[in-house]
Amino acid sequence: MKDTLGLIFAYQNEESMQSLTKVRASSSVPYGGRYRIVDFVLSNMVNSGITKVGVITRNNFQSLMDHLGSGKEWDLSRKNGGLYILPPFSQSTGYRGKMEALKNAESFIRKSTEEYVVLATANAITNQTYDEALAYHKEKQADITIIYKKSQVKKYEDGATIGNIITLDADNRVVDVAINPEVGDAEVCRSTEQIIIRRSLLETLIADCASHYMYSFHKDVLQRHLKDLKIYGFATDKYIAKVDSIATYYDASMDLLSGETRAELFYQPNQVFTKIRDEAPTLYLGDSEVSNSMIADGCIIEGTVENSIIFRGVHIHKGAVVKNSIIMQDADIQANAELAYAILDKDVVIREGRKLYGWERTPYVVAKGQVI
Amino acid sequence: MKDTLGLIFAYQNEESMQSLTKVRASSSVPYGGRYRIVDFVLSNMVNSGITKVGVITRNNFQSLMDHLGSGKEWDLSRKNGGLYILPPFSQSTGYRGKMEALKNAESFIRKSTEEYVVLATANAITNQTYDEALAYHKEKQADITIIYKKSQVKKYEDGATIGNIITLDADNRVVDVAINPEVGDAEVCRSTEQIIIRRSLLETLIADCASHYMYSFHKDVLQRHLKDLKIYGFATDKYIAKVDSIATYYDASMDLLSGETRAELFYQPNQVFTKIRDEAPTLYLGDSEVSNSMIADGCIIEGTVENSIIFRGVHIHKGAVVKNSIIMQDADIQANAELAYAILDKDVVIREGRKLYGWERTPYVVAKGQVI
Amino acid sequence: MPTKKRAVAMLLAGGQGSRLGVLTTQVAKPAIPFGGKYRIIDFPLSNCVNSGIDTVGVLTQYMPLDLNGYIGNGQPWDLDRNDGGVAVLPPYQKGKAGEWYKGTANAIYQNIAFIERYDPEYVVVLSGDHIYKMDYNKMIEYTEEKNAACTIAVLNVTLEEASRFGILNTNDDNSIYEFEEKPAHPKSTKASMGIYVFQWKKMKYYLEADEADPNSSNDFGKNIIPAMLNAGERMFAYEFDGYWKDVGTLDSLWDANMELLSADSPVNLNDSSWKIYARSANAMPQYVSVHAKVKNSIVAEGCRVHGNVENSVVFNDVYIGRGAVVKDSVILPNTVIEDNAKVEYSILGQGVTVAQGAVVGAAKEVAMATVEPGKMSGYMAVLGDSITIGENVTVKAGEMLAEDRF
Amino acid sequence: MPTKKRAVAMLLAGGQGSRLGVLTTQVAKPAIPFGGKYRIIDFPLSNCVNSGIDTVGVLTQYMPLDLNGYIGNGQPWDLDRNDGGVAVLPPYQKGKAGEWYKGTANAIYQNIAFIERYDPEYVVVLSGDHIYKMDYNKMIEYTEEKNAACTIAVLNVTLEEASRFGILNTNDDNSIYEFEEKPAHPKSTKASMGIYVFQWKKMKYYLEADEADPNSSNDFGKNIIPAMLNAGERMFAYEFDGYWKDVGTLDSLWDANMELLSADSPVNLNDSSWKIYARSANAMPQYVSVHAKVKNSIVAEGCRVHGNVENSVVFNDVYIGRGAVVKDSVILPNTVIEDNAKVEYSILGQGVTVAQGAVVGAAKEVAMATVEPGKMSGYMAVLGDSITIGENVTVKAGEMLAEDRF
Repeated sequence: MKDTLGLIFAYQNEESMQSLTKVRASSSVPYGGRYRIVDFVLSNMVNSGITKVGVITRNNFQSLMDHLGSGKEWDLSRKNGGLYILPPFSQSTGYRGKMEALKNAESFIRKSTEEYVVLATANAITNQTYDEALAYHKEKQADITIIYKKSQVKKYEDGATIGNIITLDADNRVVDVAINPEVGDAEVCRSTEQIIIRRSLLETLIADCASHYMYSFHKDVLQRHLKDLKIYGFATDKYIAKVDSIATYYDASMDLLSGETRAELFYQPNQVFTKIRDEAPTLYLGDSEVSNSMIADGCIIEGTVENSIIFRGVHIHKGAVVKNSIIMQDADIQANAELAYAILDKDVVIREGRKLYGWERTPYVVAKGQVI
Repeated sequence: MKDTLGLIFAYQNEESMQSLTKVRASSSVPYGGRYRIVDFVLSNMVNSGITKVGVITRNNFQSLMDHLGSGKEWDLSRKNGGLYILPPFSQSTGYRGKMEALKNAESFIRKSTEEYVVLATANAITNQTYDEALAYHKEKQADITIIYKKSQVKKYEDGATIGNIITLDADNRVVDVAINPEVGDAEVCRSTEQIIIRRSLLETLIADCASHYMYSFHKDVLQRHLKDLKIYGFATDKYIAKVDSIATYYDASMDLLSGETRAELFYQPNQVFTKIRDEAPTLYLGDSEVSNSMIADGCIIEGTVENSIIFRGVHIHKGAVVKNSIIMQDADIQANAELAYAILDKDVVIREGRKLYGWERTPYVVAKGQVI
Repeated sequence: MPTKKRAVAMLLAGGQGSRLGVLTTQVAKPAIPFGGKYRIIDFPLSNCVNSGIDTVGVLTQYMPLDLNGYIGNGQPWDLDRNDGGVAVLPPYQKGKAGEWYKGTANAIYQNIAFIERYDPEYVVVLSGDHIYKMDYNKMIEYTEEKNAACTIAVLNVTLEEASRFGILNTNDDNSIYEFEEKPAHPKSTKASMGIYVFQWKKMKYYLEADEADPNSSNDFGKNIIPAMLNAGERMFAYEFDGYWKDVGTLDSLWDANMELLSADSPVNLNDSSWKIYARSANAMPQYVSVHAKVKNSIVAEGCRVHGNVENSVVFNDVYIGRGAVVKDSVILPNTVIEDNAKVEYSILGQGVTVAQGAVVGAAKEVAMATVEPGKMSGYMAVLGDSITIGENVTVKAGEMLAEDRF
Repeated sequence: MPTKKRAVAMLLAGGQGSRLGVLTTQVAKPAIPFGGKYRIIDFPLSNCVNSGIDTVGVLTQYMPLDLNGYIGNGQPWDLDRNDGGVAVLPPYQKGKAGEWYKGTANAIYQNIAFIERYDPEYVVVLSGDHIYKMDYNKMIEYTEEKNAACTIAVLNVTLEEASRFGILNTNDDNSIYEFEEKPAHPKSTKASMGIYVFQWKKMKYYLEADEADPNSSNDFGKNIIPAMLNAGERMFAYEFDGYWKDVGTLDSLWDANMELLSADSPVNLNDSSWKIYARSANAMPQYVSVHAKVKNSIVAEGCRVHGNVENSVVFNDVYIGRGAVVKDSVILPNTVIEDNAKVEYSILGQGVTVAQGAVVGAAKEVAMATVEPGKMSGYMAVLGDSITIGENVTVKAGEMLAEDRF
């Protein structure tokens, strides 16, 4: 897929993840012990053989820039192509839709020479490549191909959206696009927000939307052009979790404790790449008791950990008990503290004997750097 | 100077350089055949042994980011320290002064461990290091040291500012700071906008200004604290040109045709680093006539060039005549075209036989990509 | 153009480490994995960076492919500098003939051109065989302060141990008046650690003189140091009192790994003020299942633990099946220990497979009571890289295998 | 973990290039500067990258310090890849003994482990001795299409020239039935360019067989290719009709440089569709003063030209003083030609100084009329790296100097 350009929308859902997105863009929220959410889509592009990727940012992207650096970890530190962070051109009020965001990236897109573009939002936890979808796109001589997954939708009440539901004809051509509809318990075809399009067509659509004051990809492009563009759906059956709220984030994290999810995401020939941090391997001491948990490097575990995700550099002292929780980087859980259904952002300290219990659908979120 | 942090204000004078700053921040305006303006201050910091540099940006900094990349060319691609681009945290309306810009970089500064900070604006063309000024700062036990140059000020009428003029007592302590005063022909002590300060003091001043709705470094810090802070001046006699308008840009460019200026800027043990571009060496063919000009790699010269600065990849065809001009990257000056006192931005084409004559104080500026 | 450097480090990484048996058939000793994610060479390399030395030549000649790939451009140690950084220096041909590195001194001699690029005041000579943390800059400052032609780092050993080391006999001011290689009757307990700081001008002179002597074995300890002492050069011992471990045997390699298993380990790998850098594998966090028990152990990223791990060091991407037991052992990367297999008091190479129900080694007490002494692997069982032990097969304590067993 | 690659390139860069005289006393031939900013090795390296080959082993053994530093981490050629990229492969020791590369085939044989990391379908064998642009991927596709065990790139030469080359005699379908090294009576004009594409499985088999033969000189042309032909392997000639220049002599090096001096040069260095990459010096743009005249020449960055330059290739950071003349010459980097000095029909090494009023070489016509033929430097004057020619001193046409002259 040398002839394909990747574009990642790395700025969405900035308001729905509580304190986690106060200090960073949603795409750089830590996930899975050592990753950032953007790592998955970015690795998918790289594993598809894409060597030029633009990351469209809006605001609050210092942490994202620090994480991505020169792109070296994704082998995107290149003379030809490589990784491009695309900040907003001027300090406007943000993007009202993807087409407006793409307008901001217009000169980057025009300067590219690739024939195809993969558009993807950063907030999908999945390990897949785009080779088959692109082959399908070519075979169907499609103008636009939407990668979708047929599934029942779990309902959340905290800002998570169902997203875009497509309806297909027998030939898999898209005949309807519904934006955040009420769907009940039915199985629906949900867009994974991974889209393949010819670069020249994308350029035309960007210019067209800009000159008509339109900005939404789904409303102003897909819905308007259902008839005159050949829009196809390509089905995927890979694991995919959309992270756009605390509840979806918590669920997508706990999914990692299932062997099947881990197998789909990690025990694959295609790796998920992320920024390297220098950490010693994890040290288990004393009466450590660990069960059904993921633990990153650099931890010291002296207490009990159950059904939890422990990031790099966490110290769980003697007698401390951590259950059903997500503990981000460098937390210090002091002796006999207890945590259940908690999400601790980076650098949190839980003092000796303190107890925090949240609940599954509403985990207790502790902001970065807090001392409790 | 391992114990010093560098901070560069890379966002100034965005309105005073006509079309040159329409497509890029002033700090990334091309200069001297292969450099960007920011290269000088950044190289000065690196040559002083500073290994951690923050570049404070405001808007329109895509070109700056592309230029700086991972910082590898400045040996600032490092695990510890290195180069940090600091975009505005949110899409506000910009910085009203340096203290507001520093407020935006506050967490970066707080996370640093260096004892001292060198603050510098990007728009100074100079090759100097800060070692001596820092030694002086320590010797005087100064709170703030301003590097200044005693000189007569050339007047421009196109938006160039005289800048900050300091008055010193016999001990070189600063007793007055005047912002853009009328100075006539007198020799004055002009701040070079290169400042040394203790990091802890800077943090205090940032917090203080923020909580009092103050934002100007010269007005709200220097002028207000002349008595209670020990503010010293450190004299430099190095070549320094401030680039903040078309006229100052043109003059600073033409200065390069003087052997003395070239010696001060380039024939030094301390190099000016910049991004590498792959170009063949320059090829002179046919009746090429070149005189008193700087010519970068990748050019093909078949015509006449006099008193000019020619950037990389420029093709000057047979019979074309370029005099007293600045021709940026990849221009195509076709046969028998004539240019005098012109500034051509990147990728300009001057068609066969066309003639453009500007005048010294008001050079003819051609915007990026134009075909004339 | 390289600029002048105060100090350049030359790291002798050519050793085969033949006493490490099957572990060094494919790699040089400095590339041996250690401590769950490191290689031995990470220690001197990290010491260099932490000491402010940013120019390091690594002298290799034995099986360098793996080591070269590991060092790469030096980025993991922040040694990918535009000016300086790390350079791998193999032997080469000059004029018509080529020469292997004949001895430690000859290896440096052949790379004088490399050193001279940086016009250094001091050259630090290191080996890639030891686990320790040391600030070489302090030793350089000591050399400068003493205006010494050479300083040698020394460790105080017991009088009994002294006969196994090169011993420096010193005056009260720590100046050296004599060097004795493994003396039967040691006069001092100051053992050379094989770490030297030389004034480069002096060093170059003695390297060239040594090279001109056809009878020399071109070795620092045997030739250069005695020659300098004979000539009356100012030479000083630099005392070091931290942790220092030669991991030249399988027993000492095992010991050094086990010494990491405590909160106050002498080699604190979590010390952010003196980080030991390593090239990290890209592996997901380890997963510890409901069936697992992990006690007093180091476990690295990418591991999947379904069984019991006790008192062991487990490297990245190791799989330990349900009901399996790993005790008192060192397990190198990518090894698979299947369900109900048992590994005790052993060192397992990379990519080993221990199939279901197989037993490798024996409990430490049992092994020490039953195995005859004097084997290369001591009382342990040691398995070479990539070998497979079949289902229910036994590898006894004291055995060292280089081939599959079914 | 490296992933499978379709093709790995192995670049033989060990040659001394002794016919290049004083230019190769410090560097291997592939590191010789060319064309104002390049080294010879930039051509095969850039060809690899432009052909989509991202894994290249560079086999060195002669004076590799400069070449290793030049290649570095491969970044200038975009070969600093996480998976693959460029690796410098010196000879090494295995077990107790080490072996220099005995011949071209043995050099590859000793690095079988490197190749096998990438499990390639094809191995492309290249040398670092030629200036040319070639899409190796097309040759690989040709190999695949023909299902050949090996294809050899060939150039059509004249029948007279053919006696100086390895000649491939082919059938109508380009399959090779015979290989003749420098035949007195050539049957074909298809000259081997020393560029091979092998199916890796076949290649490995013949490398191992060749290594087992104690009488073999372990060379591709002399041993491997004949052995494969004898065994009846499918072998094809791949015809190449572009520019290809062996720069193995001082005369051919000069010629190749001069062939760049035209708008329609056969080696178009400004062609953005097939860039030749190089490690660039950090130099300011060249300055051409009011006193200078520059005609029909290549001049690189960092130069300061106050004199006359005509029909010459001038590398970076050269100073040419007022009244000085440089004509029909190749001037390597960092050389200084002082006021009123004269350099004609010469090649000057790096960092040379030609003092005021000195004269190096003679006008080409004069030199060819007066100098006796058969010298290594032909009719030129050739100065080695870093030498100084004193004020008003003369170096005659045909002379080759390795030392200062005052």
